[in-house]
Amino acid sequence: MWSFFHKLGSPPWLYRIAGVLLRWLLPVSLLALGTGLIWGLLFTAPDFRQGNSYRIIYIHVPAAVVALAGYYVMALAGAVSLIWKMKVADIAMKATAPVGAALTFIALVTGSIWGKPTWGTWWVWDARITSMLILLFLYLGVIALYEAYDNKAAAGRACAVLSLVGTVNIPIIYKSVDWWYSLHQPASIKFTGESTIDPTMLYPLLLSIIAFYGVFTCALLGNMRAEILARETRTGWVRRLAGGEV
Amino acid sequence: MYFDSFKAMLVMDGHGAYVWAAYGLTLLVLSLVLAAPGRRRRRLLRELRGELRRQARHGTKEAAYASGS
Amino acid sequence: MSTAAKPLLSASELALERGGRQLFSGLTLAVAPGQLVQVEGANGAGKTSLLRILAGLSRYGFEGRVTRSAPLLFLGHHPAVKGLLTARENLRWHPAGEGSHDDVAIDAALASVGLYGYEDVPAHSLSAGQHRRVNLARLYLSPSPLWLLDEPFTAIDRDGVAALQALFVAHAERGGAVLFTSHQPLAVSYRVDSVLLRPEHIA
Amino acid sequence: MSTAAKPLLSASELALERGGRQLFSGLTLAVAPGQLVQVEGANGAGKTSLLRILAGLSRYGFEGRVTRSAPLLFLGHHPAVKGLLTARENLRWHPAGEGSHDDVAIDAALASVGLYGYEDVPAHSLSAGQHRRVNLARLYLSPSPLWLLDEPFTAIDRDGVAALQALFVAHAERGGAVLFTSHQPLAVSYRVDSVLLRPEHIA
Amino acid sequence: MSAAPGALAFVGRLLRRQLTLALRRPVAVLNPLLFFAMVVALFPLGLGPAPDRLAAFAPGILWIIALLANLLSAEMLFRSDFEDGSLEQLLLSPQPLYLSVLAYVLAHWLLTGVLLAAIAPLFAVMLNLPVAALPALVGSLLLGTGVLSFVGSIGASLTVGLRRGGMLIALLVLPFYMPVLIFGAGAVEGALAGLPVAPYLAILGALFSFAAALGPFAIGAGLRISIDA
Amino acid sequence: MSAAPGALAFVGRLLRRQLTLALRRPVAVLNPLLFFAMVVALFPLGLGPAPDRLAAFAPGILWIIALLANLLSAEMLFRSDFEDGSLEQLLLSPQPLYLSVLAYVLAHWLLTGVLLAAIAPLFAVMLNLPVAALPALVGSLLLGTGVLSFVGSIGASLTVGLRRGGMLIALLVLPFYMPVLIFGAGAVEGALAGLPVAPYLAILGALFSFAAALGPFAIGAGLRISIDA
Ligand code: HEM
Ligand SMILES: Nc1ncnc2c1ncn2[C@@H]1O[C@H](COP(=O)(O)OP(=O)(O)OP(=O)(O)O)[C@@H](O)[C@H]1O
Ligand SMILES: Nc1ncnc2c1ncn2[C@@H]1O[C@H](COP(=O)(O)OP(=O)(O)OP(=O)(O)O)[C@@H](O)[C@H]1O
Ligand SMILES: [Mg+2]
Ligand SMILES: [Mg+2]
Repeated sequence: MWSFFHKLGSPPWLYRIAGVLLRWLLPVSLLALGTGLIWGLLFTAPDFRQGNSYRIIYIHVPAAVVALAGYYVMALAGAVSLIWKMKVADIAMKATAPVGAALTFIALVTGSIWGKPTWGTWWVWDARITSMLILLFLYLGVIALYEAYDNKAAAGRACAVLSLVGTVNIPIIYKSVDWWYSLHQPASIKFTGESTIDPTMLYPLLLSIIAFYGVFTCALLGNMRAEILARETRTGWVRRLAGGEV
Repeated sequence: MYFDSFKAMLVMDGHGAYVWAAYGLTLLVLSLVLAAPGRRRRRLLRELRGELRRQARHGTKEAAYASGS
Repeated sequence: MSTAAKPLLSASELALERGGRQLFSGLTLAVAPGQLVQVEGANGAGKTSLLRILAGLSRYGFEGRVTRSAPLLFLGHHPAVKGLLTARENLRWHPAGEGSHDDVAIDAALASVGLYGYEDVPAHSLSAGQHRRVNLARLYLSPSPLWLLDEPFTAIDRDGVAALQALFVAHAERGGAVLFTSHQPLAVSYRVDSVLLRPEHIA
Repeated sequence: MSTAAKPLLSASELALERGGRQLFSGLTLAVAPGQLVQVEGANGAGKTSLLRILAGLSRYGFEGRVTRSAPLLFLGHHPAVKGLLTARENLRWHPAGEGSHDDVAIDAALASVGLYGYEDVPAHSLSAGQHRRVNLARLYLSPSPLWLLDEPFTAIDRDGVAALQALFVAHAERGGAVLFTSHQPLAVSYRVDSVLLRPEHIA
Repeated sequence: MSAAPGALAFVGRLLRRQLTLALRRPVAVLNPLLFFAMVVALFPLGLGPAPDRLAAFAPGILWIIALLANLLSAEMLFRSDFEDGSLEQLLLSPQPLYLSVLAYVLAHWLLTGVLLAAIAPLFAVMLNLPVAALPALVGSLLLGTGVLSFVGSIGASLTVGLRRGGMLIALLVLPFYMPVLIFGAGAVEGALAGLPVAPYLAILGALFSFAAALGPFAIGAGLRISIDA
Repeated sequence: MSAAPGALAFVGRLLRRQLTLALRRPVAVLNPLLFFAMVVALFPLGLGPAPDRLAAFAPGILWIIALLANLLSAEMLFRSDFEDGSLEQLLLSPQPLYLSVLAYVLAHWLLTGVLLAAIAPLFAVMLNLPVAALPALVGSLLLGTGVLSFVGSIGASLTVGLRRGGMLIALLVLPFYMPVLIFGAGAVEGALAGLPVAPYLAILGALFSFAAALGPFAIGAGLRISIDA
């Protein structure tokens, strides 16, 4: 057990093991993604109220779900790196932010595209949509803060502080946005509620949620590998790697 | 296959533009996200290799520094 | 001499790399009461970086261990003097929060650095040298035995430099210690140890 | 000697009062090609104020007349070096807009001030002395015959100071002139005229 | 050396210092107020002057201005101290950093939040806000700007060491400003609608205590990181 | 020495310098945009999310944000150059000051106004502004922010030498910003109401030419005064 933690602190080991993991996970995720999307896109019946536009659900919901989960991964990594000063956690936090931001962006854009045929408008200030926008800002904040620091060790710690403060605040933000919504506007759009999903729609949806988790993990691992290299340029093993690899 | 024809699949009762745009954009962003780390990694290694080569030639720390390491 | 009393500050096996260049490595030093230590080296040799590590301002990115066993006074490149405050207020409300905050003591310290009559002048209308002298007045107020000074003679005129050097000696003689950087040699009849940072010596 | 050639700069009957104190009055000077003039005086004597008047940066609040008959290069207390730009970019895009903006010339100038290999380093990660050296590199690029330099040796190491002083002499010998302030005497075998600003002499 | 009485005296001195620095240029203190006044003057120009419309939007507008004024002044909180070396000295001080940081935040709150809360009724009346809603406005501004000052200071401490971080702080802290805005504007709107205001103020008060208890640790950590960057 | 070709090359170099300084930190360029985005997000939170209400206020809101973003960045325009001595060097330069100043203003306009105009349609749609009003929005922002950049630079040049002049600039320039705001927001509201937009744009264009012709003189004079203060 202890030696596992010790190994986690060793960049070359992490670099190698992430590479091995990637080699397996990437094809599997891509396969799942392809199956889920084609299934949903071409082999399911249209929703009786929304028609064919509902097919966006197979990208919209997975992206939203994984984007939200991603923030917790990032904040957890930040907390670990700040409290136990673990290098891996720092690297993982740095690697999560762009992936999470991209998924949030996808959720926003697909939701927005979906809104046009369904509600007749690209954007509404609904509680959940607004909190998704805030999530995007939180991700962008971490990325921008990291990029703004020259000293990457300091950058990692600064981002860790930020995401730790973020974890404390996230529940407050979501609660308040929810409250704001119910204060100002009676529920005009409900995602959850009555729309109990038909199993024929549910299976491809579940598959593509799993696929999105897989893609998220792959991008995370890839980013971590690149980040390890960037931080360890001066060390012997990276130099040997550069010399050896063609 | 739900759709009868290729055309029907593209049009999707008038919602095709929305659906295909959403899927296209998603796939684009996902492929960028997946490709970015590999590109960055290869660039880093290439730069490092160049530096190592220069260093081997000049054999001085100064040269390594001047090369923008 | 440096091993006689318990050192106020010691550092062992310090190594630092910046911007891809090894500035120093295997650097071990100890500063004991009564010592004057001058850190020397060309521009960019790493003097400031070393002082910030010793003071505890840089806490990451270097190797080695630093042990501080006495309160210290650090004066860096930036004088920490607020232009909007007068000379006296600058010392009275100084953010370092050590030393005396009594106006009589402050005025005496200002007089000692040649700012008699300038106590109530806002620092932004002082000349470059006077501005730095406000900062140096802290040397007369602080109770810290160990001083870490980064180029304390910058912008100070000849008489001022002589007075400062005399102050260093007096401080060392009463059991304090001074570690400072400077490009000019001290003109005092007291032993000055020297730490030389040289690129060749590292490579 | 100073009256032989047409002066590059002359000032007559300058008088300045700041913060209720008369810094100088009746000050008359002329700087001719081939001259090195050192302005001396204690901290707060008015050296910087004088240089800013001579350069034309202070245009009000003093008495007397200044005649500038040649383009001049002024380096003040602040180095006008942008931390975000590299050493080379700082010179290439310098807001003074005179001198050469050719990269080969710039790199040569940087090498002359000991910054070979630092051309592409952002100035904020240079040491204090290296930062000032970027500014001093302009002396190798500027075509202006008259240099007004406010404490050019600040933060520069011993070798650097020697090189600068040699540059001053070379500039004077090829018909330029340098008016500079410094608290340390020049160590050159060339005649250095001196303007002494002394409080007693004014009161 | 870090004995409690000495530490409290030190906090007092730091507070004096910060307030003096601000007051030495009256312009600096008046700034947030001017900003407030100008924007209040701009809104009718941009939105059209219909009085009932203005009244409906007054709570939101006043709160958004308070928030922007707070954000802009938070950005400056540690900057000059960082640039002239005062911040290094503060971090090297033998005094407890938690308390020193508290002095900075307190000064900031007094000079922006409290001042804005004091002056807000005037502008509220100019925007046709009914007098009945004024107590809720002042109360929510007082508590809410306190939270904003703590959150803004965290952002400032993380960005002060960055050359040209610019308004990066805006991106970092605005998500955290949002709950305050929602509850603050909500309190005033509630008062307008005749609802009880106490629950809103209680939430703001809870946020404030929370921020005051934990904020200084984050600010201290941020400053230590910034000084080392 | 101040021959035309040399002077133009110099202006080009100054422009490169300003743009590089801004681009070196991508964050710095994104700042006005982020600011825009954040404030656009704040408004519904403060004012309530009803789409029709938001649409009615969108022109005013967008214009006020553009104005604030402009104001805040104008404040910084000469500050760092003043503090590190670059401004002295610019004023001692043998090059014509009119042109150098133009390079500064142009860089500022490109990095705030033009960028904002380019991104504004996105935010406009988020505030439910009808697509038909977008050309008027972009056109009026492009011209109007040009005027704002000139006016803001005049304010910046006059206040840069003041220690802690802070937001004094806001007080100085906001009165001049108002006509721009009125015509700018007017153009968009006109487009919303189906009125012709050209007269508004013509007025903004006239203001712009006027500002471009005379502004640099005022800015140059302001800088000379500031450097001597
Ligand atoms: C920009 C606009 C939108 C954003 C930011 C957005 C965001 C979200 C988020 C955050 C979730 C939650 C995922 C979870 O439960 O963890 C979600 C789920 C969902 N969204 Fe959207 N959405 C948007 C527009 C739309 C539109 C226009 C529709 C369809 C009319 C829609 C339909 C759904 C559905 C059906 C779900 C899953 C049901 C559920 O479990 O809540 N969304 N969306
Ligand atoms: N803005 C100002 N307002 C009022 N007095 C000023 C101002 N600037 C400078 N002074 C005063 O003018 C005097 C001369 O200042 P100056 O900077 O010219 O001195 P200096 O000879 O360059 O000194 P140093 O060697 O310290 O650089 C000082 O006593 C200073 O207090
Ligand atoms: N933030 C930084 N990032 C990268 N390199 C840096 C940074 N700060 C300093 N350096 C480099 O570290 C080296 C040492 O800098 P330092 O300031 O310690 O020198 P110094 O001996 O104090 O020089 P000086 O006599 O000029 O003050 C310099 O070569 C500089 O380029
Ligand atoms: Mg140094
Ligand atoms: Mg001077």
